[in-house]
Amino acid sequence: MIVSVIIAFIVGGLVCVIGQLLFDVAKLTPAHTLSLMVVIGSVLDGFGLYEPFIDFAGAGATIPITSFGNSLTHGALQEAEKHGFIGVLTGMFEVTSSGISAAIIFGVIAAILFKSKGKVS
Amino acid sequence: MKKTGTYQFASKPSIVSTAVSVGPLEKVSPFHPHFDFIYEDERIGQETNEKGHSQLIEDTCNMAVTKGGFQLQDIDLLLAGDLVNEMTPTNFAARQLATPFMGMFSACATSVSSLITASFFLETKLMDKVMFGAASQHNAVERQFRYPIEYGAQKPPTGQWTVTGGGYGILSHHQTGKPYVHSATIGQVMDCECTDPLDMGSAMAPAAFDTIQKHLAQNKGTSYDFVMTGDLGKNGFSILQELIKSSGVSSYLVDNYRDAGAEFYGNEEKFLSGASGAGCSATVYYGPIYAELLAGKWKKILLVATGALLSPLSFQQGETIPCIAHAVELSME
Amino acid sequence: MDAESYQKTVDQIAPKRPVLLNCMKAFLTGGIICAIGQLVSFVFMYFFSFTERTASNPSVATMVFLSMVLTGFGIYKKIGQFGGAGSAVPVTGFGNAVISAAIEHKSEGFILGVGVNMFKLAGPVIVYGVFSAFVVALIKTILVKMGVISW
Amino acid sequence: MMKKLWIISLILLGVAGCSEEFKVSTYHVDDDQQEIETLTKVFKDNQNLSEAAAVFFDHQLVVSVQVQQMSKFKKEKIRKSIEKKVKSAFPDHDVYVSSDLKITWELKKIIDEQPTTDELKKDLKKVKALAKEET
Repeated sequence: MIVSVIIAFIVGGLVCVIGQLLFDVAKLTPAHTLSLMVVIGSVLDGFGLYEPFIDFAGAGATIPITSFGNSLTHGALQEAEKHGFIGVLTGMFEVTSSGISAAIIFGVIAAILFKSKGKVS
Repeated sequence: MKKTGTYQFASKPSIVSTAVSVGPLEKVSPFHPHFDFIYEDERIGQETNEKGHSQLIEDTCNMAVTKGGFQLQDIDLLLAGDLVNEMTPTNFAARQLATPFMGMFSACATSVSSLITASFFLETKLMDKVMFGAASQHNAVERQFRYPIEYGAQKPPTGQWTVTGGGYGILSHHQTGKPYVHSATIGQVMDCECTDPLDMGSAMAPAAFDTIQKHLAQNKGTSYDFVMTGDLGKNGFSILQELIKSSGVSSYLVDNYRDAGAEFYGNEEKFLSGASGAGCSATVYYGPIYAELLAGKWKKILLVATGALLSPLSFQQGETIPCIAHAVELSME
Repeated sequence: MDAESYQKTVDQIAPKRPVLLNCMKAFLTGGIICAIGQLVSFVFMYFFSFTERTASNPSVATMVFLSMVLTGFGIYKKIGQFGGAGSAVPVTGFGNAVISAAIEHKSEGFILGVGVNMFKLAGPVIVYGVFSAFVVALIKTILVKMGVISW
Repeated sequence: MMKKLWIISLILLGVAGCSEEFKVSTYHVDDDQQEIETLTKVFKDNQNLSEAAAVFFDHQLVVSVQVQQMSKFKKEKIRKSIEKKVKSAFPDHDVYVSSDLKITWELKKIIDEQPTTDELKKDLKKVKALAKEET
């Protein structure tokens, strides 16, 4: 178990380093960087590589935003396997929804609870 | 001959009163003893940041009037601006103040462009008292130009921190014992194809340099205590110094350059390259600098406020960042 | 002053981004967030009936919840300034983008403010995530139907 | 705890590939040692496992395997190959093989508790239902 946590730390950390290089070296904005990483995750799943990556790294692979692209593709592929082309359209949100729905729900709750503070970091 | 934009004001209009107020964070500024009022709440007790922004402008204008021993009805004209969309904070404050009002926008250079405009009104003798100045509120401006306040985006070392604060003054006919406007240079828009909105200093430095050069060329032989730019920040200011060094303008008897933005937060590293925003130059010029002129510490200074004329829209459409700088020369007899 | 030579001056003088240091900070921050995610998923597996696979969904939701708390109390932006991509790339960063926009635009009301602007920053992630998933799945489905590859 | 730490440090040094201690825990309701041995042999033949648990009950065989960290990329393949082997070794059993940690935990709980037949039936049903759930 401790091994899994350490592996999640190392792999997750490395994924973030890739993001940082996109920030600092490629000079991409956060929005560009995150969009790119989601696309990478989705393409990797197309080659069937993301699931083994999750098997290996656990949260190191599911917590970075790349897993978003993976689960979107995965949902689409699962449905496509069952229902053919229609499934590509309908299966998309089959798997992913937790991240998006959590963000929406907690976003609204946060808007009710909090006000922004401009304190310096 | 090409116009340089430099004018001298023979009537020597004097700044007879000023007031400066800032938000709670600005307490750390080495300039803070000269701020008239420091709010405990960055939202000035209002519901929204924009309302707080408006309240700050209204309060500070009232303060400037009271400190000069005037009343609001003595004011012929209010010339002011801020950075928020359509300048609603200033417009709404002007609604409360109920003086004749014209909005001014030169981004962060509004502090000086409003003073220059006021000087022309005074020079014609059609008006007696013109109030000028600018303000910014950190949260309102950040939301307008960058990200939501709570968004955890990493700012590079060239990033600057928008000041919460406003500085306003009242310009009247010449009075001995008060600093007066000797001359001014209206800058032209400069664009050196900078594109990084998190590096405004680099974008604005050429505009500051151009305006300083034009002003000094028209005032050869004048000795200045210092030339102070608005909000280039530490990074932009070192670039300005480099431009000056490599061009030989230093022969104009100026050996002391300062930058309000670079000095505003002292050496606090968390503010990165320093302060920016319309409130930065306005609070420094009409707070500490005015006080020191009044105390006789300085005789002649050149204030060069700089502004980056971008909008989030122009940036996203891939436009470069055009910049402007306006200079005003203040003297004290 | 021509723009090209000026840009050279700027490049010389402007402080460089400390790339190596930033990467180390990103590694540390991102690593810690993912390690916490792993611990959270163990909690879901141990105390609830979730398997390694199914635990990832509630873990992600929990991480977004943590992100809400940190964002609301103004802590996440401090983590962001330190960690850079380390705090932006994990799903907590996605949560932070959504939640910070929601808090920020509360002043314009819950429909036109919160509702309209919530995905102002995080929108592209969903848009291009969905679109790329569509393209990838479509290509793969076509290839399978053509018999080039199998599922 | 100390042993775990020791194992971890070995893994981190990258030398733990094969030296990791391999644990098999089983529970056979009828205590058929021969069947247990056959199954254990299938596990021991695979070099990639770090832990295995199995419960025999009324011609049902529920197996869970834990794959060594460095082999986890191939986890699904390994699971499938084990499944195939176990199925051929126990053709008369209803075999289920999982590689999920949760299933291992649940099976080990059963093995520790050695429940009565009725409870075991219920427990196994629960475990199988869990394992079938997809993401």
